[in-house]
Amino acid sequence: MKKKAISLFLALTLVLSLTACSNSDNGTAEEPVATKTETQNSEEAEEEGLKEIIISEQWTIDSVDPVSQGKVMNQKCRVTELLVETDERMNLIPGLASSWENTDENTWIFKIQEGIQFHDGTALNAEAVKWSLDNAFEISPSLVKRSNIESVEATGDYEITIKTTQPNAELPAYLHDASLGIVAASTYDADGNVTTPIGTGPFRFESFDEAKGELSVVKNEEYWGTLPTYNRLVIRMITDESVRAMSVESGEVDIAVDVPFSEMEALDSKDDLRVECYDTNRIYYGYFNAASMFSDKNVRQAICYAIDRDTISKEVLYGCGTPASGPFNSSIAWSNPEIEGYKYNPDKALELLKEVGWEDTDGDGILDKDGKSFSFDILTFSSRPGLPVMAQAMQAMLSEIGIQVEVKVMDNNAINEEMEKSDTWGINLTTAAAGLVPSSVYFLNSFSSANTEVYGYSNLELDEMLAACAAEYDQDKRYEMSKEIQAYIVDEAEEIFVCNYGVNYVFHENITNFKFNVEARDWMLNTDIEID
Amino acid sequence: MEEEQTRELWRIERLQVFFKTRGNDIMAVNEFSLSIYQGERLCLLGESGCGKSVFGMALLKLLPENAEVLGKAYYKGMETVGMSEKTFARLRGTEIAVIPQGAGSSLDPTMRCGKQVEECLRLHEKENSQVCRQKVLSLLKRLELPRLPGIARDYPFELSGGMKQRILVAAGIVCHPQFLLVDEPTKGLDWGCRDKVITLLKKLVEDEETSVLLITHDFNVAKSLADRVVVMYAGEIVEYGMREDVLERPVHPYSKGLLAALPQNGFQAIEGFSPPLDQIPKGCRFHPRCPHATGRCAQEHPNLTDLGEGREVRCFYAEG
Amino acid sequence: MKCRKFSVQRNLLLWIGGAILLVIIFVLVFGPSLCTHDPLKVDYTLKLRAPCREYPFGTDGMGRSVAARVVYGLRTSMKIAIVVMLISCVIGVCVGVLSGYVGGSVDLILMRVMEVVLAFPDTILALAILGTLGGGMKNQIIALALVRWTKYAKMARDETMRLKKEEYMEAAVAMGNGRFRIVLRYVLPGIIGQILVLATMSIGPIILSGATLSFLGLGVQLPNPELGLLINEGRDFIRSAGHISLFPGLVTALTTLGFNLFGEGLNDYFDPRLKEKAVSD
Amino acid sequence: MIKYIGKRVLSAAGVLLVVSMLTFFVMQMTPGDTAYVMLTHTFFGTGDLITQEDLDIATEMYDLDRPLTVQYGEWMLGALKGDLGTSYIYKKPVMDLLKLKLPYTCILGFLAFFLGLLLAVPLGILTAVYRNRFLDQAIRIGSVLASSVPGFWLGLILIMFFSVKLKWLPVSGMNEGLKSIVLPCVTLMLGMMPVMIRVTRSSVLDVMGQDYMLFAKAKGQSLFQALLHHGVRNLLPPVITMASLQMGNILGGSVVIETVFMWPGIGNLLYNSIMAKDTNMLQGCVLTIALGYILSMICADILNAALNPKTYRGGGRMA
Repeated sequence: MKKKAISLFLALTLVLSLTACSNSDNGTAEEPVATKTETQNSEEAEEEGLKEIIISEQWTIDSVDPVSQGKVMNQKCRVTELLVETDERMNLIPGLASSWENTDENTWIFKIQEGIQFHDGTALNAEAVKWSLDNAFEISPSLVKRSNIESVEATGDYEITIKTTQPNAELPAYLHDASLGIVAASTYDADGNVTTPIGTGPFRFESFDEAKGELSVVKNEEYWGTLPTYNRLVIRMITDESVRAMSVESGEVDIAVDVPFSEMEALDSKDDLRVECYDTNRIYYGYFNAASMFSDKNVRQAICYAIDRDTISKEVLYGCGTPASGPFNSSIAWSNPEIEGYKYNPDKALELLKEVGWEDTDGDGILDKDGKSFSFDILTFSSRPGLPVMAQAMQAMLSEIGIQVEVKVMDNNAINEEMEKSDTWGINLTTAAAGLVPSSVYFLNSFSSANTEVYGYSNLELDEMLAACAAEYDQDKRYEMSKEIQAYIVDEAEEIFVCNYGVNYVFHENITNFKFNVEARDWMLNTDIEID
Repeated sequence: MEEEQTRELWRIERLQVFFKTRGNDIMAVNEFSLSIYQGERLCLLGESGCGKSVFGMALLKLLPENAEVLGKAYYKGMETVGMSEKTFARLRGTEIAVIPQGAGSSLDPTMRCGKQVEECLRLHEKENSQVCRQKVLSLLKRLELPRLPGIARDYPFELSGGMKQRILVAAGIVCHPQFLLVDEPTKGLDWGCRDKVITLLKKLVEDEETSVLLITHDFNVAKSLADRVVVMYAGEIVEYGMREDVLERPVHPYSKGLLAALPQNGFQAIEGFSPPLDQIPKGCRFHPRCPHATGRCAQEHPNLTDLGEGREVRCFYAEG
Repeated sequence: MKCRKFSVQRNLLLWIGGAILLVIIFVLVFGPSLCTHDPLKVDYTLKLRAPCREYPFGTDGMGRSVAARVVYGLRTSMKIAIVVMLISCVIGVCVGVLSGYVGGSVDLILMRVMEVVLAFPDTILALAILGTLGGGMKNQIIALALVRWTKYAKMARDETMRLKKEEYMEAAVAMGNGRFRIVLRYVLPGIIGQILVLATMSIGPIILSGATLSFLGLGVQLPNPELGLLINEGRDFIRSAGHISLFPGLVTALTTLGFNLFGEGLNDYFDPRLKEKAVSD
Repeated sequence: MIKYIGKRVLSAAGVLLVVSMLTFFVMQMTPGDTAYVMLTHTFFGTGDLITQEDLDIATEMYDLDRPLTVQYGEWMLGALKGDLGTSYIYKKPVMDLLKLKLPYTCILGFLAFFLGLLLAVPLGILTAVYRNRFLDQAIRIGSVLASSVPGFWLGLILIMFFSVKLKWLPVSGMNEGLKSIVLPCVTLMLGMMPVMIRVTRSSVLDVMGQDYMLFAKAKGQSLFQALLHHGVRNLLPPVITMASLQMGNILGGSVVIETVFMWPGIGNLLYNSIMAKDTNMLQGCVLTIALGYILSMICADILNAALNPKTYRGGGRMA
């Protein structure tokens, strides 16, 4: 009798698990947010011949809060729009705000476009913009601090006035932040949780499948600007890059972003796929530990000369990211074209090092100076695939001129602690979004003494130049001053700019006319993509 | 001869059993030739380790994997050593049955005792469970088991040694086999149970006229149950004959030694120990312990010589 | 009298396992001197070269010989695996024998401790250790050993409990041996066989968990090679240059196979149940 | 029996408490201060510069500077009341996310577990019955090979072959229900089967050596009949104990499988919450996995007790 009970129990649980799993495919569990289940939608799309794009990317979509997930809602889904937009060279152009001017150093007046509606039909007016900005500032106070905005007032039906605590010449640039996407009050329910993000963008939010981390948006028929050419966009999260490459190759998704560099060539050779590679505004760069042997400018410049950026770009990144001479990608308006940076010249590097006493006296193949051999660690992290391989390449190049390097790859959070603890770290190789805010001086501020003191480098002259540039209200003059600062920073070589951060898109043959926008932090699709 | 043929249940011709172990091969049974007649009760007597159980298991093809059996054995004219396991299995339980040795470990600890007896019935006679249960209960009553019918639902760990032994006896004979192998029925039982088991076995066997191959080292069991007795030493038959001849007037020195070692005969033990089966002495295997051993015994290995009226002995000097 | 000699076939696994182990030991000892290429030398002109005579296992994304890296990688992996095995074996057996032999409340507490370690996902433990102490071989050893001792403890406890019931243990106690002597002279010899089996069979999984750790981004330091790391490094090249992760994977599989088969062969050899019942009376 | 289960549940609660304490303090040891990690996961990309001001604001907003014991105390009180707190990256109560993602892990886990058992136990029995013959050695070598391949590597190979080349199965995710569960399930199964085969084999060998099996053969039962009638109940206990351990591994260990196949289960959630130092979410995941582990162990004990008549026959009534 006992034996029957056991086998019965086993069989029962098996049947149960099979039925549980089979009924799970005809509709995922009811999420509070999803309006229609995803599978029914794709059938509808095919019936009416609607054009749909499925894109797979690396980054997890954790929630649909338009402020903390501004990058997703504004750049990727185009559900929300900003007051100030940018053109392909990141110059500021009117967005929801038709024009803006500053009456005096601390007050700015923005005129709001008229006749624009939110997705829920309510009109976009000064009142709505004020509510949206205040809401964003409350959720993420650091946005306010950065642009030192004091208050936002609706001084007319379609006009708002922004007061700043200190003069901020580039306030409009600071309003071009994905987290400041203008949303309607109906986005949030009574106790502040996001129900459905309601913006003014070309696409309307449709569903977010929490379990699968999949987001879908549909065309906003009443969009005030030019209507997009496709009806539906589905964003699917696939963390592993090799699996992402396979998802586009198997035809499951139409576009895949950030596939492994080594697979780009293999995918491009396939006739139904096309790989396009672009430089984003992000940059691979390392900063020196000025408290160690890198306090001397010659030594820093020597390291810059000893790194062959062309090889790194071609061999390590497989061309997905061109060599960088300065902090800004050449297609950005205020990047300084005259900087030629440090061309690969190992002999000059050795010369510079010899000038300050570093040479190989004991013949062990490693440079040394008064008894100490030239060796340091490069710290980096692995969540950006290119970094560890780039660190290894730099290690190899530096060992050729007699510098001993150890590469330490660790969890990205551990790097700060490692820098405090260890005294052998020389370079912290990382990436940064130079175009987080489309201002010519915002990214350069990160090299001001306030931020670099922690690793022993402070340069008052640079600080003055930065302050002057930030206070300059005239855009052209400000660009000129920014270019000078860029040249100065490159010459100081406290930071070593290696390559621009490349992004690769893998398209199916039926998708054409993709226009890359340098402002995209991860990726961005233009609304007039062709799908046949 | 033909009439002889039907009465002869088993005819075993030069049966040999080898065990393959890491070192070399061990011969546990050497040149065993014997016939067992219908309704006869034959007893295999010998010290532990002389290969009597191995012979029993070999006969019923129950030896472990690494054993190898040579020679011939005929059951009712059918050659069994070479027979395929499938065909021989049809005989098991119905015609040929076993009462195994270790009472404790031969019962499945997770199955009720009644069911373990019933199992054999249901396997062969295919009657419905009600009839089977009745048959089993009546058999258990005949074996004078206490707390009937409750005991049938008990598990083996809830029974005493004697009771478990009787369950095994029940399981053995429930299908009325023609040939029953009884392996050490009284081993490990206390004195009281031993007599009870012997009398029960005696009564059952007489009622059923089954022929029995009894394997034991216990003289009383042999005396009360057996018609003929075979004495084994170090894997060989040393003497066999009718019970009175062998047990009262043994001829072979080893049999005499055994008789003398009994408590009622003064407890004179035979010196030395029976040789382990991988160090068999040359010549007569008993000669190192035999008081009358001569040079010839140490050299030549004696054959079984016939002494008339069915008595045989394996010794040069024990003719008369 | 035909009888089959004790057949090698019966313990084929021990032979195959032994043969593979010999090859591995050979590679461990003579490998570095044999392979001509430096496992760390980067040379982009030789990038992604398919296996050929000069580079038996081909080259990886940075032009380094995969064969050289596998040989050095095998060394580091074996070092890690052996040390982790020893540490977890010692901890596990002590805890197991203690809780098995003493029993009662000690056993209860130790069992609960084991359940806590078993229930605690080892990914967090690995991250915490590697995070605080930083990467590097020493810390990976600690991270792995802290989780693996439970297998030994459970096995040692069960075996000790089983042995405690055996008669010869009661006899030993009756003879007045001290507790400690009993454990040393009777319990340990009894379970050595099973421990050896478990030890040999855990080498493979330890190397593999190195691969999983580096897959999750918590692995050993670059660039000095370790088998798990090599498998993970080849992951991106699976289609265009599969050989980069294929050969480290094969060598890991072979090593695991060698140790496991050797372990299974030992298991048959030591296992009391399988010992042929030479003679029963 | 009831007292027995009571004792087990009590010890399980103790273990869960210790596990949650351990999780909390181990998480504090992991690298990077919480504010920095939180910001990198929400507003900034990994690597972007985060000024000290931002850190202070985040610390003050999520009041991270409270002493550890206070944080743990608060979490503990909430947990007892059933509110596991909210996850700061997903902006949702932890309980909702667990309810959403647990079914997927359970479906995949149970399917892989039972199919794995359905294959491993018969194979184990076969290797024991045909000991040292070709079949036994082939299965054992095969199972060792299967266990010596890292999970993610096997996953990638399977995807490349079945999804990309043959296009039979989807690459990842969960959109085609039954079809998309095949590859993750096979990968998980291959991970757990070798151990189960080996345990079943040694248990069956152990049982085949018993005297009651010999007696069953003497009763005329074939080997498989004997195994069915007497073998099953005696060989199951060690198999069930090992199976419960494997169940634990499947629940806790599928982080890799879920990452490769984008299976929306707890493993994925666990990994993300570790990386983002989202302590509330992490506590929720760890407790769920620990609970799963302990439940499978308790089930194993109950099943084993049910199989062994000694437990409910009161240790035997002598005549």
